[in-house]
Amino acid sequence: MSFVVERSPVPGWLTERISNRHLVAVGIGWVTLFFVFPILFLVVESLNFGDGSLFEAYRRAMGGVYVDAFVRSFIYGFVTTVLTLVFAYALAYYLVFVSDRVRLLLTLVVVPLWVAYIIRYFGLLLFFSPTGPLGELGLEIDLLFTSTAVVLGLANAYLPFAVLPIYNSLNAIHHETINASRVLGAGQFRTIREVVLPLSTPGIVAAGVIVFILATGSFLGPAVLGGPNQAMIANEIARTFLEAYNIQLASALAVIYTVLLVAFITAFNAVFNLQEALGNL
Amino acid sequence: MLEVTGLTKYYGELLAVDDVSFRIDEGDFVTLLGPSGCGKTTLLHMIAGLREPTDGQVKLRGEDVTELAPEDRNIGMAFQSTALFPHMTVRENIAYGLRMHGYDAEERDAQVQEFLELVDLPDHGDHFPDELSGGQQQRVSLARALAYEPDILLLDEPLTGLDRVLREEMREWLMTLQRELGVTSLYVTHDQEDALSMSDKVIVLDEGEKQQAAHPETIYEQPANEFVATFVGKSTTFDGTVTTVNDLPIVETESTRVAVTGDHDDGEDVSLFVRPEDVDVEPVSATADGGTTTVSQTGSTAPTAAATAENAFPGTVEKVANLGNRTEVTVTLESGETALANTPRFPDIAVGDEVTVTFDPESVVVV
Amino acid sequence: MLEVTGLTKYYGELLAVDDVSFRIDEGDFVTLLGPSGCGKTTLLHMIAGLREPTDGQVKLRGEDVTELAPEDRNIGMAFQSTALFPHMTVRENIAYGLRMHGYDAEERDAQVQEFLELVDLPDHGDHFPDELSGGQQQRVSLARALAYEPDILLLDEPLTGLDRVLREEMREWLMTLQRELGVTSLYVTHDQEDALSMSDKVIVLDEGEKQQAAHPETIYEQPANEFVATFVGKSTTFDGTVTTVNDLPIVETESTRVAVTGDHDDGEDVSLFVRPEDVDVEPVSATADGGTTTVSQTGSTAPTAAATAENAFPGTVEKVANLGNRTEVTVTLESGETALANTPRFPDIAVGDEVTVTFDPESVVVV
Amino acid sequence: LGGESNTLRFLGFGGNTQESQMEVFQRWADDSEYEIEGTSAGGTTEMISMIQQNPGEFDIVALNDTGMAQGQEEGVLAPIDLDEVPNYTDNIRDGAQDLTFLVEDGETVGLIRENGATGYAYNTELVDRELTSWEDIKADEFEGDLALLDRAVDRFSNCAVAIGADINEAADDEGLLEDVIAEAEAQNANCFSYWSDGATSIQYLRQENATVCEAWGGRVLALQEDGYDHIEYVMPEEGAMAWTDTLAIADGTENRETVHELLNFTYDRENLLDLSDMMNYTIQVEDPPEEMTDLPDYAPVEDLAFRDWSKILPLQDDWSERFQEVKQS
Amino acid sequence: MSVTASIRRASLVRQGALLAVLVAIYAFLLVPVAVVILTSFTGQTFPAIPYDGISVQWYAELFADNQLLGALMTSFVVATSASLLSVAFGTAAAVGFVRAEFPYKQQLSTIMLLPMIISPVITGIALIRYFGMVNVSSGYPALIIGHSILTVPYVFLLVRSQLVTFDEDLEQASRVLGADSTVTFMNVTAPIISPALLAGFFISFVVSFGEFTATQFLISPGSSTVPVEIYTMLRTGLTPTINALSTVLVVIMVVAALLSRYFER
Ligand SMILES: Nc1ncnc2c1ncn2[C@@H]1O[C@H](COP(=O)(O)OP(=O)(O)OP(=O)(O)O)[C@@H](O)[C@H]1O
Ligand SMILES: Nc1ncnc2c1ncn2[C@@H]1O[C@H](COP(=O)(O)OP(=O)(O)OP(=O)(O)O)[C@@H](O)[C@H]1O
Ligand SMILES: [Mg+2]
Ligand SMILES: [Mg+2]
Repeated sequence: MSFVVERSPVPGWLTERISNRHLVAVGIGWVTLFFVFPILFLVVESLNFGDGSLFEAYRRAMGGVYVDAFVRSFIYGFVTTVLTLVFAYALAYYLVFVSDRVRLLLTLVVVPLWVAYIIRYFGLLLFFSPTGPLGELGLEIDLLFTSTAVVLGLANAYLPFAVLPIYNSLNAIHHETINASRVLGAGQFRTIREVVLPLSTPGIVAAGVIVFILATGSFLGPAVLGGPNQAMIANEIARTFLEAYNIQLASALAVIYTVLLVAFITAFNAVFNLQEALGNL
Repeated sequence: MLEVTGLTKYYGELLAVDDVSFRIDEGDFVTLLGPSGCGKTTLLHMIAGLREPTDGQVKLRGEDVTELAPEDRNIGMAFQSTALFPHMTVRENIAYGLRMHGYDAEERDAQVQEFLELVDLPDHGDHFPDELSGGQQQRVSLARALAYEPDILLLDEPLTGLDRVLREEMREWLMTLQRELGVTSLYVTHDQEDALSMSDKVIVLDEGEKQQAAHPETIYEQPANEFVATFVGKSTTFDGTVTTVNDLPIVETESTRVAVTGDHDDGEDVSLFVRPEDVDVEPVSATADGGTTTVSQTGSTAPTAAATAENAFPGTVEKVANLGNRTEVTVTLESGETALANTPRFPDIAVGDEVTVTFDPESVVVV
Repeated sequence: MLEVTGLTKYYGELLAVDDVSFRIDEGDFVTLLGPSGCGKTTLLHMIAGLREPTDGQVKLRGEDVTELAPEDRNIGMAFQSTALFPHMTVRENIAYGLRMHGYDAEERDAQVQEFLELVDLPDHGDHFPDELSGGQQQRVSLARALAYEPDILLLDEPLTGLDRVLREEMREWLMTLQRELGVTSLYVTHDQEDALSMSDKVIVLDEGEKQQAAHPETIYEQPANEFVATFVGKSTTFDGTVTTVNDLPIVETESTRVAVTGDHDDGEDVSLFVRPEDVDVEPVSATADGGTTTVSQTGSTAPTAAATAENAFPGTVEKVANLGNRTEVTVTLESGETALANTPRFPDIAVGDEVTVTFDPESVVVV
Repeated sequence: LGGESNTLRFLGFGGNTQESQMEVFQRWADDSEYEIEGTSAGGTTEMISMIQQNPGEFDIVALNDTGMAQGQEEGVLAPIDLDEVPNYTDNIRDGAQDLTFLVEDGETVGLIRENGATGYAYNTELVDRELTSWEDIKADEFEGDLALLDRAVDRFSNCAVAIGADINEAADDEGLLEDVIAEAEAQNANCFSYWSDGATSIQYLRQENATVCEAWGGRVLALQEDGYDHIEYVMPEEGAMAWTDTLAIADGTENRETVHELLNFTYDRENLLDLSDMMNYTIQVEDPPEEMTDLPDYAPVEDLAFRDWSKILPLQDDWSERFQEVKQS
Repeated sequence: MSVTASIRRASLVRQGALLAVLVAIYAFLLVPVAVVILTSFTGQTFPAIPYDGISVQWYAELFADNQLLGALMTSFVVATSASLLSVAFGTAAAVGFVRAEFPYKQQLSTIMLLPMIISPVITGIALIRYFGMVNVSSGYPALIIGHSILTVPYVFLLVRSQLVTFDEDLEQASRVLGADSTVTFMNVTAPIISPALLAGFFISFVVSFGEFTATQFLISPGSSTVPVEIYTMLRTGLTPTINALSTVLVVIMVVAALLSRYFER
């Protein structure tokens, strides 16, 4: 028995006045008030109103370690995204086209989300440590505290976020188009390449963007699994704020990072229709 | 060309296709007709290799292909949903099968252009499917299925979902195309007009079983059983037992008698079917001897009409449906049966009128 | 009951409904007929209050409701898509309108049960819509639209998408229901059979403009213009100029002459329409004086048939479509026109046959 | 949300030191109408930020020397009236009471609690010789098996010690600083990871990620007590950087008097000895008992060089960045 | 789930290969969870694989650890309230953006996605400094607002994509049946897009529940969340209570997911 409301809790005169544009204003207003404004203030804070150049902090942010961290973040972000997409695609493909136990398998995909990131990273750390299960079995795996470890860790953490959009977009593919491809003479792999893959691009793009954003901005992954050479931009921002106590520099780094990311995504948007793709989440 | 033997498919417990066998000769257009859920798509998919038969065999050009993957069968198929690839242009859609069949770029372009013209869409090659109307999409789907010159074309209700006008147009167009190319075709539909108007042979399917396979005229005029008689075209139906009166065959129903023709064994239980277009309706007041019914056949009194050449029954008009070119009149006979008659358009008959329903014994189908 | 005056709707630049006025009397069943995209849904939505008219007025029971929200108009509406609430059972769907109209629980239950029985689904109250067949869903949709006893029932192509058999069944059922309840109804369709068979009055719409509003028979027999004549039923068409020969009206086309009836001014440019069911086709070899064509009217030679009571034209059979109860024969006349004729089923006519096409001057519609 | 009037809120680092401290506080609370609620934060900056964001919410805080210096700069600390804490002046050695970061403009703002030194520890099962010096950790055999502390000032302090220099001098002497940094780079060569919290150093040792790991003595003691007695703590012969934890009063407290009372109770000798025992660290009491002098990093205040935060704090930003470069060298 | 037969017909070898790849990916994905569950049964005082015998002492500790349970409570309260806010604002915005036509619509909708694009470190720092300025106190108000900002893009995206396929006839039917627009939303729109609302709520909930980076700046005494608590414990050493807690949450989640099938119609 579904629950049915008979009388409006909103007075009629108000109902008549609320238009869809007002709803847009409500949503945008909320985000503006508690996000856009704070970020704008941060931009102001990143400027130097004391001695020296207004852009003092920016000049410093262009220096060695920070550029390294920026480059590293985007490279790790990119590699993680590719790796995650490959894993997520194989998984989602299996769920949509082969498995009979979709619900259970989907649940398993989201289960890790209930365990705090840090705990999961520690799990990986322990797993690959000499005293971990692999070490006990006599397997020497020299993986930890390398770039590989960081990327694998990030891929592990963000895999669930990639599976869901890809799963949705694969699920939306009309099975008849796959049948059509087979009848037209394409084998199974050819069909995947020519039909399934292109038709699931919205999901892939959505997953890719989300993972890229999350991975590029990672803090805990490199902190737990990386060595001295694996600091990413979030670690640098945290360090300048928490250790060096330099809010101006932290803000400048944050602003640069955001601008780079938005620019990157905008460029990407020019190639794929992101708005549409993100709808697949 | 195509030979199907003992094809059977179980979905778990459900028997979707039950031991179906038939053959299609080179160049023929054969229709598989049956109600929704009778197993048509399943059958077609087994022929295409998209589903594995539980039992039975599919032969193409004499070769057993039952175990072959769909891509190795050289079959063309048009889907009810069109199943055009939404991410490819019309041209790319048509070229797809050609690429998979190893045509080189030049042949491909030529073939695509030829088929674009054949389906009357020479300027639509660079459109995407969602920019075309339903009928245009169906034509592209056909071009795609035919471009690589498959051995046989399978069509799964390609016209369902189109509106009446478009449907009739597409039907004509499809027939023309098929005759032009001479491609062997198996057409699946639940629409009897499609089946009767297009095919060399109609195979009627019900609940997974083949009911009859014959020329459209035979299907309509000599249905093999009650299912075929009622599913293909409307009918007035009587059930009864054959007796012979005055050397003429008569079927005695619970409450009346119907004159029929042909050789029938006395005592045989039969069903009778009369097509509405073979049935005439006349207002009682218009008959020569005004007053009440011309012929009374209530109860089990001796039939007076049985010996005459024509069956005539009194009744009351139940419904009058003007369908434009004709009017369908439903009459409840005094004997209890419901008779259907087609009259010329907008007749002077209204619901509640007392009428006489007549039909020729020749037009009665005895099953 | 319902009165629509000068209703107009622009979508940006596009004029979707152009100054349409009509009225519907209490208890009538009126059909709005027109091709896809002609503005039927737009018109209906303006009547229901779901879209705001650019101009014009809607009156219900004499009261101007143009400015009223849809929920305040007491209208019942059945949607083409059924628009049943998928998360509610059949019972809850039907009860929804009753709740919103303030029926109390007891009345509601009684009313729901009554309408479930009325639409012949007494045992389906606890099913969800997706557990019902298409026809059953349509009936629930109707029950939902009627249960709270609206002043008027609007139906937007409720039968589109159903297959032929189901559609005919639903059509009968809908008429019975409407007569039983006596509810004023406005029915939108692009199907001429729907319109002709069900309505007290048909309003034909094209490109947003009202073309004709009349009884079905008038629409079919005396179409107001060419659009109505060709959209409502098929026709053989001739264009020409009226002349009078032997006191009888004749229409002279580019290459032939057609005898007509009625009063027409000489020199008037007219279009002629003949329904296929009024046209007869006979094989030339079967006519009394065997050999070639009976009547020759090629070029601009003087017509020999014009003075006779019957129009007869020689031609070649182009297409033969067996539609079960009848066969549609397309003939290309020697004079160039294409004639359509219905013959009894499975005639002895094949494509390419030389035939004579005849029709009565009485059956020619002059517009 | 606001603290009820008879609750004292204590903000600390959490973990063992916090638990030990709370136990002593609890002894006092048991005899008063007050309750003590402990909160912990992730780091110095977080703690200071929490005091700033929640004015009046905290009464007493435990900060390390860096935190004290930073806290003074941010103005989150209230002066302490030593007259109200006689136990402190009585029981803590004089030399430990006026360290630079405990005093602001002549007024005491922090009371020294425990202190220790950051030496290193190693896994004796994996190393077959005894390690005694900062030089030893640079041996090639430890490449990729060494973990160091991830805090610029601390790291540079130890490197200064390693080359026999004073970090406070390096603050003024660019040439000396370069030498210190060169040493940091030399040590970095073997380092696979820098840890930023004591737990991680222990985790590295335990999980054998690290063979040698810069570490805090108390932590290593606790690890040994857990059965890892093959982990050996080394107080390098060159010495090691000293760190200090202090107690301070949060600015804005409404319980000034009571807090003083609580502090006085804490600095009762018995309580101090218990604290030291629980924490495994030195507390600079007069006449330290033997258990304390036996601690691996025990040293009387006279032997320790404390950092001059008035010099170092302004350099922290720069050093942090230099250290970042060291890591990437 | 219907299965495309053409894929089913792949050779057994291929199926086997696919299965192997799949098992490997799942193993990779679940390694951390498996380690966490295993280590929760250790007899040691720190997370370690219990090679020699299991112990449930940490579960006992967990239920006695008021600080952690308090943080768990905070996490739940914050995640629930923030998710509700996100669902409300995200849905309002999604409905508006799908239904209304106005200039620069596409560009404006990017604003709704910004919180997802900008790193939470930045969001955290920006928010806490802003909250200081506008007098939003840290703790629950800051946490709830902050988390709802961080999660609103997910709801917005999910609801919007569902609304695009929503059949507006249903709303129109409801209007004609006599319900005004608010009642229609509650009776028809909301229940039908409820999968998206639920998914949005779920994603918001887990994101909020696991958020540490921005959260560390927003907490106040007495309103620490589980990840922050964990991070604080990090300095001094994690005890396996955290692993016990994680295990409990995982089990609750799996059981709930499997049970929910029985409550569906
Ligand atoms: N994959 C499947 N699993 C189980 N049952 C199925 C499957 N596909 C079809 N069926 C069942 O098999 C029977 C035949 O289905 P099929 O699709 O072949 O019918 P159809 O004649 O094509 O019907 P329609 O005209 O509606 O397309 C139906 O009862 C259907 O429900
Ligand atoms: N919301 C809209 N915005 C712009 N144009 C519209 C809109 N709705 C309909 N139209 C256009 O208005 C015209 C009339 O549309 P309408 O839906 O009323 O036609 P219809 O007669 O109901 O067609 P159909 O039989 O296909 O349902 C069409 O050209 C259509 O494209
Ligand atoms: Mg089918
Ligand atoms: Mg419409």
